[in-house]
Amino acid sequence: MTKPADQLSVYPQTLVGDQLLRFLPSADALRTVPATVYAAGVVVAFFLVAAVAPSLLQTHDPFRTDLYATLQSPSLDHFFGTDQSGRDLYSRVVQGTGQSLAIGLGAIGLSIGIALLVGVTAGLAGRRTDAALSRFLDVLLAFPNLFLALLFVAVFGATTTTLIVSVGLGCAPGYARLIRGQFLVVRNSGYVEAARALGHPYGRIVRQHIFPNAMRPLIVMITMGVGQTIVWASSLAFLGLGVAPPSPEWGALLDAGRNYVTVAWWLEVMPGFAIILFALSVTVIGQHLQDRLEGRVNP
Amino acid sequence: AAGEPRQGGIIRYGHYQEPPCLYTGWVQAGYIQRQYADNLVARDNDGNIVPWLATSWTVSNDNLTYTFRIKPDVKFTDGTVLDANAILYNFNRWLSDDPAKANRNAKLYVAEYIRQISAPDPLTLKIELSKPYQPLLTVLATYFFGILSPTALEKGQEAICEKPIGSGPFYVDEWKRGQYVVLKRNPDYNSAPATAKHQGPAHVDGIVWKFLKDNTLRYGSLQSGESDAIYDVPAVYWAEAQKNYTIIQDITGGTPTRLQLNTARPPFDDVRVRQAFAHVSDRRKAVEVATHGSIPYNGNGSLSQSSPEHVGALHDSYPYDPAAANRLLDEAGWSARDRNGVRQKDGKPLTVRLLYAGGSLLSADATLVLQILQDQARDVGFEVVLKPIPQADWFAGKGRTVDDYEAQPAYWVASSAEILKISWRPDEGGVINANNASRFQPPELWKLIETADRTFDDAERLKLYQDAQRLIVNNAAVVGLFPLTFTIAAQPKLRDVWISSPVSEPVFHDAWFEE
Amino acid sequence: MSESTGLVAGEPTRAGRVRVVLHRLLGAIFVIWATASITFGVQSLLPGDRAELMINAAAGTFTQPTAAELAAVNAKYGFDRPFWEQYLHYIGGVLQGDLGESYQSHRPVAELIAGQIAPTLALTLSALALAWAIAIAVTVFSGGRDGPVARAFGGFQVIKAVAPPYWIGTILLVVFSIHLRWVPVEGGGGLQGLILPSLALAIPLSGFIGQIIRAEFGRVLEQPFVTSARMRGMGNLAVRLRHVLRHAVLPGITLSGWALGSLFSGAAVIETVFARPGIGGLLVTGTATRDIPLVTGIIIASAAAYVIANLIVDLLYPIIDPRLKQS
Amino acid sequence: MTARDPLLHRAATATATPLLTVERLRVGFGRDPAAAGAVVKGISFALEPGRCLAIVGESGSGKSVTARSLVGLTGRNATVQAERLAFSGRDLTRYGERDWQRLRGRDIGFVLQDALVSLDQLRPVGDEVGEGLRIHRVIRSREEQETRVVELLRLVGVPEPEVKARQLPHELSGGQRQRALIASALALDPALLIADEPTTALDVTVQAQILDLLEATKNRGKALILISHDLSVVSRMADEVIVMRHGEVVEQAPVATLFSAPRHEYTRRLLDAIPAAHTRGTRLAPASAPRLTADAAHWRRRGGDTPGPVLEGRDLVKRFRGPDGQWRTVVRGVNFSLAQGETLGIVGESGSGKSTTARLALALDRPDEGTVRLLGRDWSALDEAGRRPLRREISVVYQDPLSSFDPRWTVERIVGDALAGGAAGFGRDAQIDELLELVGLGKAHRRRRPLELSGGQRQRVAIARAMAPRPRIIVCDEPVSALDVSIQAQILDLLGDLKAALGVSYLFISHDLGVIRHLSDRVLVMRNGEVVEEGTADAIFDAPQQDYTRELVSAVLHDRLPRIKGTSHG
Ligand SMILES: Nc1ncnc2c1ncn2[C@@H]1O[C@H](COP(=O)(O)OP(=O)(O)OP(=O)(O)O)[C@@H](O)[C@H]1O
Ligand SMILES: Nc1ncnc2c1ncn2[C@@H]1O[C@H](COP(=O)(O)OP(=O)(O)OP(=O)(O)O)[C@@H](O)[C@H]1O
Ligand SMILES: [Mg+2]
Ligand SMILES: [Mg+2]
Repeated sequence: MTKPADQLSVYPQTLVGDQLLRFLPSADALRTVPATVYAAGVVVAFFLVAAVAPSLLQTHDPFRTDLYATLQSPSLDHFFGTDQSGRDLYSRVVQGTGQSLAIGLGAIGLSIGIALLVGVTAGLAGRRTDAALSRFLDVLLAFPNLFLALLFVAVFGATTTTLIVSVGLGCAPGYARLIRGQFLVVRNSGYVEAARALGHPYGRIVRQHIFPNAMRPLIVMITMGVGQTIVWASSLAFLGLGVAPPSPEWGALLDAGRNYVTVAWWLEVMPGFAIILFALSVTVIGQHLQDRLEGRVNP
Repeated sequence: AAGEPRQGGIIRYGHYQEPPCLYTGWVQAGYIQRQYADNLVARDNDGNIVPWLATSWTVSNDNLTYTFRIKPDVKFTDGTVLDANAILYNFNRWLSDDPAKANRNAKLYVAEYIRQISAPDPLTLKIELSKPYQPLLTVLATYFFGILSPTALEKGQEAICEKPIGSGPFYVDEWKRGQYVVLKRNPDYNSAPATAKHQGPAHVDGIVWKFLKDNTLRYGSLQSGESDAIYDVPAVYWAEAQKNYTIIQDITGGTPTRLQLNTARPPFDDVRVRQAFAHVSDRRKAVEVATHGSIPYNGNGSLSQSSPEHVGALHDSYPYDPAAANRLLDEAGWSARDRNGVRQKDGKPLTVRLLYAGGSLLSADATLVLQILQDQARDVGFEVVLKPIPQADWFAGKGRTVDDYEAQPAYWVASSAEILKISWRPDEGGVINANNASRFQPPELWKLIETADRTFDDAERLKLYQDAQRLIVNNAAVVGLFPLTFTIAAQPKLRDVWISSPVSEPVFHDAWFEE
Repeated sequence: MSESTGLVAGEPTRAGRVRVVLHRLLGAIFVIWATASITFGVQSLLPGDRAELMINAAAGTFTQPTAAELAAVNAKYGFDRPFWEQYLHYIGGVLQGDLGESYQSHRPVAELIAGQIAPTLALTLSALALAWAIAIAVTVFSGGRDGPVARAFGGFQVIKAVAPPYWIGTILLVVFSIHLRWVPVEGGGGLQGLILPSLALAIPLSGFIGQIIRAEFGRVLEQPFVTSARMRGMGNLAVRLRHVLRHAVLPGITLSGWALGSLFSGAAVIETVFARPGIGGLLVTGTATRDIPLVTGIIIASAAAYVIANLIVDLLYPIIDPRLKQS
Repeated sequence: MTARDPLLHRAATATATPLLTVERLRVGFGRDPAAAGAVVKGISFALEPGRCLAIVGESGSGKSVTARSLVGLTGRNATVQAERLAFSGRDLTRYGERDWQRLRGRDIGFVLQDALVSLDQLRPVGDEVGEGLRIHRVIRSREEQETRVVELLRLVGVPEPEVKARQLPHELSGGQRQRALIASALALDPALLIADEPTTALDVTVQAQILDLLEATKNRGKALILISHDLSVVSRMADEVIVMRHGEVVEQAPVATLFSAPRHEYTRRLLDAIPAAHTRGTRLAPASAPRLTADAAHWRRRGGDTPGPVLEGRDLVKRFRGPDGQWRTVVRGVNFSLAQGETLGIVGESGSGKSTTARLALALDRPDEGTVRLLGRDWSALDEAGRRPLRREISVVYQDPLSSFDPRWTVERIVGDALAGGAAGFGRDAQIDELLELVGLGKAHRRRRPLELSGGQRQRVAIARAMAPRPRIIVCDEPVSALDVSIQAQILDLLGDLKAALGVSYLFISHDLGVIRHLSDRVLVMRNGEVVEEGTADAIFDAPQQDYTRELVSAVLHDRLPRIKGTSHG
């Protein structure tokens, strides 16, 4: 549906033309990386460390309660303050990173995986397969996510895996639909026709043209989806379906702090801040990679 | 300053949960039921049974026959006459085998004792028992023995769910599902219990019984003046609410929220390990921190402190004492520790799976107490795993077989020691008593309880009940946390709302608005 | 080649159109049937004794009912019959427009749903509309721009998108109802009461839709036809609204059909926060008590809503992109 | 104005109040301020009402950028500097966005070079044409707009304007779109019209009509800036010509002087490169231009000769449904056949169905009736999978190359993607280099994306791509319309070389009859979806049988730079 622009949008070149270099930026290319992207990289790195080796970053035992130091506001000793039972919130946020990222990334990975499989097949296959798959998607989509989550938790209990699967399954059909829609649009574009006129096998056209172009809005969805699924998981916690306490999974922290908004803002703000910071960083990086892939980077 | 009660006004009351049906055994429906229905007898806060629909009664010498005189000229709000036959109709319905009619709670308490019920004349009701049961009258005072109009009951479950009809101070006028129930004043009300502050119709014109599940919203609605009274002040607002509003709190009888330790399985089959577990945590402080002081500590896990039979000294049976816990565990052979400090015996870790119903059955404050306990237990080498179970599964019986857990927190509302029978009845003839999650059933315990239930000498009965409590607590079959409380915060201008025994139902019959 | 975008023009004859409509209808029926069947099946086959659950849930107890009690309930609701028989009985009822009776509240499910669906629809639809309004406003203002303000807006979109609705709801409630008293705390069914809940739902969704539109927006802005429109003297805002937006909204529209479904879920949360009546709360309690007819009925209703929503989306497609008419 | 002497002319501009004055205009792109002036390096000119200034010059020399700078739409990241930029007494250097908006459309009309993608794809053409009217509030109602739009479309010679106004851009032929764009620029009768390559997609008759229209506008006292590669158009319209190269003005002169006595060497080269009847079979480009080394292994012909036609269309019919629900037959019973090594030119009115026929020939669309045979196979009846192996034998240069490129791809990837596999002994990179060099693009362009190329450069990439698989047939739809004559010469030579060396056949669509005559063996004349005449090139041009053909041909003969030929070949 989009027509490429004309010379109006000719920008000074970056040195990222080469296939490989686009993924492994050269020193020159790195110089063109904006400071925000570096900052985002640092944030993501921090969270990755927190996920893999939380103890490296913790200042306290995240599960250690202190009944005489509850609900303390942020200080040098407790960066993020303490919670209702005197646990160090900062250490808890760090501790919860692994589980939260597992939920966020796992659910997104799962749903994108399914969505790709179904969406791509539906978007490419013949009318009949498309119709069948579309119906299948419709059926999945017609279930409110919540119901899927309720069911899964009912059957398998509230574990990280359950959350990943239920949230992932819940989101998959939406992504699939989007992919399919994009496929239909891109499939009709002039360059796909041109590639067809060159006699390329369909698979190759899909790989080279349809897929990358159709995936464009998806990058946004994926990067944002990571944050959103964590939040979804917290909504489940809100409904009493979250992972078991005392897990400091971010969503559970958010939910636990909710009743205290008026008296202990940090309980709500700090985990929220973690989610936002992570989602924002991932988005910044994702956007930058995308721009880079499309040669839209300005030095 | 309490002046003469004023007439008029509508009470906007913000309650918590909405029942699926206004007439079920569930306590959430019971709170409403207290407004529209009357019971045969009432129980005052000291545990005495006083008249209600029954103006007087006699008990035969063998304690097997109860004869009630029914108040004359009482009518249900649909005009049906409330007489002994109507009450008999209710009894028959409760005890019937038809699941659509039966009252499960009623059956649980009294079915085994009832031999026959009859109405020799319209104002006399006779209950004959097969064996003596002292708590009978107390039980009859609970909400699920509220009397409904037979005419309305005849219409079937659907109608009675939506618009139950009793003889109470209010009648159900409208139920907007998901929002509120409108209760209107019964102008002909003449059957208030002896516990009431006044006889005759209610002072106010009605109640809007709203369902405000979210804490912030519910308290906010009181703050903004959109509610005249609300249920349960969120713990965080406890201090503030006490300053600004009238707080009415009642500690509910029955059992407190307590941990039932599974005595049928290692490690808690060893009394020393159970006792160690009881010593392991500063429960008193934990309760205080989690509830911001809005709920007292109830260390005696067998009975709520509001039950007259309760033994207060048992609260301090197991003070916070990690050293004692360590010693007991060492004695019990759990002396080895793994890398994480978890004790071990024969290669098995000292793991306690704490199983509980997630969602609404256990409050957030309670789960916080559990987390504190979990953390403190870690120090002496217990690995406590919290395992919430979805409510539906809980009701469906999932996860409650003996091998599924080491401990289960739960509570049961009742008025007093009659609850002991429900909690500690041993398994009989293959029927498992699921309420006895401790699986603690020494014959002497049951004997104490059964004898007490049959003993009509107050002093003797009290002693038996207390012995039973000591036996339970000394064996650390349960570890007490805190009792269930029923709290109402009301605008200062709303006067004379009170909470009735036995299971803390709010009463708006006497309430009125100050100028 | 832009002479034609390669859409092979079929020949939409009258018979063809009838067939398309029929196809649609059959598809819709299939979706509703399948969702209903799955819901019914899964709930029926879930582990745990339904009779025990019913008895306990109704009385608020969790004891082991006696065999007699169980048998009575099983007989009454037909749980003792084979699954297929139960299923056929249920589906047969649905075909006759009978959704059955709720196990817990003993009222016809259709009636229960009818009583609760209006507030939920009002909430979700207003949230969707609001989300679009916010998304469009932010995108039109900041899309394709490079400055720090625009960047901040982009970040703002992400923040919005990952803010939990119940959290926003609580904040809105505390600020606007409890402190400022602008709107009543308990909205009830009125229009005033709709503002905060739908905002709480709309804000995250607007961030999501906004980001998706934005991705396309920047690209479209660079196209020659946009320059062409400017050459005619068109103002910046008009260019963005009239030309660019239309090219960018399609993925957002696709998303909206889906969003409606997730809004349904979000509604359950928001309904609790704001004490609103609605089908979400009904679903949560229904699932908690495994009220099979009620839950299945709700799923049927939401499937129907979804089917309609997607029909609307499908109708919107060619209006927004007329080139799609031919395919 | 009769002043033809440049000096005199300059004096005149000094006295008569010019409508537009440009002094030392410098334009550059990028954040780096030092880049300012890198693309347009300080050019100056002035223009009085009622005069036409033409800008000609090499592709990529900064013509379009200059023009866009005059209305404040140079593009993102552009730095524009000028010592003076004034329009009817107003100082444009001080203009803010609001002022520009009032100016654009009403005082200065603009026809963008990218005619084929300059209309919003999602809106009916009529809305686009009438948009200026609405923006500047000269019409009051929807009905008024509709009538004005239909009037405007009729004015620029769009057939069935009522229907076309309601169609989407992609449903219009290239020329029709271009005319719609012109109509939209003329809608408010601006005092200055800037037209960037306004006639590339128009056949001579329609082109003449448009030029008449522009001339009439000019005679009403409006000024005109015309950018064109078509020197015949320039010679007819312009009063004064600027020749640009590398962002600089290399020559500026009144039109007659320029064509009769070109002073700059580049101008002379331009004039030499114009193809015509007598150039057939000769080379147009100077000997220094890159040539096909046809004896290289990878250019050797594959497969044997094919007796009989390689591509053949029989009774082709294609219908489309209009917005009024009526079916219109745009190709009606077209027959053609193409032998090996033959070039079949297709000429005809804009909108006569040439591109549609080409699409049918390529089996990109299915004919409603009739068949297409390729190398003896029933091409149009095969399914896509069956066609795939044959696709390499036939390739295409689209009329609108921009849409046919994946916007993410670089030039080298686009060309490399089309290369035939297994080019023995000759690396892929080398092949790409060779192809690009053959079409006059340097290594510098390899890493560029389509959006970063000028119109002419894109067209050449499309040609390189069409050659890459070494097909036996190339369908060319206006392949050289965006090329200045010198580059065009090189391309035409290349096509000739391919044909001679490898026996490639061409289906060649062009409005430029000079190009057609230079290249074609036989010519089809189309009108209204039908082939009205067919014959050898010489027969068609020298002895046209049909009135329509005669009209076409005569339009060329009368118009085609009589003075120029005299000077450059005399
Ligand atoms: N938006 C832009 N950003 C950067 N460079 C640009 C931009 N627009 C044009 N250019 C550069 O300016 C030069 C002149 O471009 P312009 O479009 O004016 O060429 P032209 O003379 O019109 O060529 P053609 O005849 O091919 O249309 C080109 O080489 C191009 O690289
Ligand atoms: N997809 C379509 N839908 C409706 N009409 C169409 C479609 N494609 C082409 N047409 C119509 O068919 C006619 C022929 O179009 P075509 O593009 O073949 O003309 P052309 O000879 O290539 O003209 P030009 O020289 O201007 O490019 C035009 O009137 C056009 O409006
Ligand atoms: Mg140009
Ligand atoms: Mg064409």
